[in-house]
Amino acid sequence: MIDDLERAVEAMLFASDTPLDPRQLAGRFGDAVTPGQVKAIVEAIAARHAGSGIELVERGGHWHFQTPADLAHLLRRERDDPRKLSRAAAEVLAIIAYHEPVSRAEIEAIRGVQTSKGTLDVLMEAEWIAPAGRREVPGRPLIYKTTDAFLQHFGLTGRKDLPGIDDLRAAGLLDPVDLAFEEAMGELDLVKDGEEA
Amino acid sequence: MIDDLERAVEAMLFASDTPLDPRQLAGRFGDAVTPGQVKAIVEAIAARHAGSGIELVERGGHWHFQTPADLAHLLRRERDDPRKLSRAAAEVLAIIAYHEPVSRAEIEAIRGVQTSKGTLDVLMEAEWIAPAGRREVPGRPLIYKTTDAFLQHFGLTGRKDLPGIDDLRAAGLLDPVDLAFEEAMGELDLVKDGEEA
Amino acid sequence: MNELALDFEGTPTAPDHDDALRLSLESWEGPLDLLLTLARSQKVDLKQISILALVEQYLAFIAGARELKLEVAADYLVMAAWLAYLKSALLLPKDPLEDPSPDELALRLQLRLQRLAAMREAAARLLARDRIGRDVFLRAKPEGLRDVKLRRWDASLYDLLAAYGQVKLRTEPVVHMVSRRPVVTLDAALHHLERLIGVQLDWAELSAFLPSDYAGPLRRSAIASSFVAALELARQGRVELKQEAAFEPLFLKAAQTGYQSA
Repeated sequence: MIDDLERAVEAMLFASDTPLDPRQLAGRFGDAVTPGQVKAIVEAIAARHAGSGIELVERGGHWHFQTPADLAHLLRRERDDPRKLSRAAAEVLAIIAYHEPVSRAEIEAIRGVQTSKGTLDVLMEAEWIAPAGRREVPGRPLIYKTTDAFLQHFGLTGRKDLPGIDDLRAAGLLDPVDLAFEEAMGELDLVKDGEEA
Repeated sequence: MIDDLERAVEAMLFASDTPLDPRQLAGRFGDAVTPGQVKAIVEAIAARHAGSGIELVERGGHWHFQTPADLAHLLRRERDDPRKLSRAAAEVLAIIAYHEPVSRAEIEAIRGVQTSKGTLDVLMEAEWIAPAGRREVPGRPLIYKTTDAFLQHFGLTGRKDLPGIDDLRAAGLLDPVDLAFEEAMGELDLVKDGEEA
Repeated sequence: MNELALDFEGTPTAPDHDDALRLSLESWEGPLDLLLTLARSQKVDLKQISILALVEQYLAFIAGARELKLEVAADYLVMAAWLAYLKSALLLPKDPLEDPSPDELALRLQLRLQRLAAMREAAARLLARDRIGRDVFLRAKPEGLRDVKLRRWDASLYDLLAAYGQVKLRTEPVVHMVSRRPVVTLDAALHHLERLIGVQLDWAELSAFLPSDYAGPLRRSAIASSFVAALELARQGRVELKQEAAFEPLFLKAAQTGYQSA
């Protein structure tokens, strides 16, 4: 049977929003108990909870309840949240893959537009790119390269697996969108002329 | 020695900022344990803490740790000021709890006065009551019920725990006046018949 | 009961002290609330209450309030009128044909008071329970159970290559390739139109002047060139142009006066 004083100290430590020391705890009882007596009680409570899912721990003379560190993995549950890479991020990733190692300024020069810091962060979070030191030019900018995880994700054995510019052109990936549009319209015109004839 | 599963369940209940039910707890272990197994473990934990300064209690099927009520005088501080309810709000809350689900018109029939808009708002803001659909009668009035937060706040395991609800029901005091009236008249008739015989 | 002390400032006190029933009309939540308080002052179970005595108490209270020139809300007066009717009905000899009977009305009133009293007591018992934050306390700062979303980025090799293609394209030096197309020159159109205008006497559509063997892009070019040629001839005063409205066909004929084609 747990005595009343021990119950009271336990409840105080539980409900407190800050860690408490024996002096503060004793103060709640007026002059009925000394900090020394309270300290012994606190230690008894800690011993009673040892090995359970609740721990009473001392930090700089103050005591507080917490959950054991070895159970932390149960208290945070992880869930997959797949997201589609943005067009801008895909461009930056491609530039790094084709030109690595490159600095942010070089990426911007190739893309022709500014690249937000967030885009590189996303690619680093995905672990597809990593910093690869600094370029020895004024300002010593950070340079980036792709990672092994990048090769794995995109099913490449090495960087030389990436199709060359000529391959891209042959695959139609270098056709400007508006040129393709014009061609489609030209075909329409031919059909109309045919009808008129 | 407390086993690993019990430690883990105890830590989850202790760390959680909301009461948990066995299904939620079991969910955190994947398919390793059933809610039924978890329920037995939770009850074992509650038994282990009984009589200490920390109690594990059930409220509407959900469990949480709290301090025992008899230690309130040691833990209450001046800033602790639970929502002070007006007499009207307390009455409306009781009527909803004992009659749920009820419409505003039914509440007003019992109280004999109109319910000001603010009264229901206060109870909804405290999250003690919530709309529970509409009554399928002309006008389709909104009906209200109490919530799990209501059970937690007032320390009720479930609705059957409402003070005196069995006596009130047995006495017919939860029946509408019309029904009670017909029953009373029926009894009177029986007495009269008896007298005539 | 006839010495009702009316206190308009103070708070309502427990209704049990029937010799000192201090109240202000504002402190009651309607006539039923007042009736219940008065009923409680009879100090009997609501089941045994004397409705007749209760009615008299209520009417005395309202009369007292009016003597003091208090404004009495309409619903209290409606209840007073109804109770006055109930009182006289209860006092008169029973009329078996009257429906509903005064006894039934009294019973209904009694049932309503019982129900309100039951809920009022239930509310008091509810509020007296061990409440969180007043009697029992939770952990002030629980660690909390967290659901952590692991973001996983998704892209295909195609996305990557297509993106690179677009970058290359956007930044390549722009070279305009103008392909050579079959055209009818302005000179040719002018010559052709000059020749025909001499033959045509009346208004004729511009398209009538086009050579019939032009087809496809060449025909479009011929329309454009002939139009410019027509404008040129009009400027020289050699043809007249007319159009009924915008986008209508353009008509032309040789100018009436002046220059004759050689």
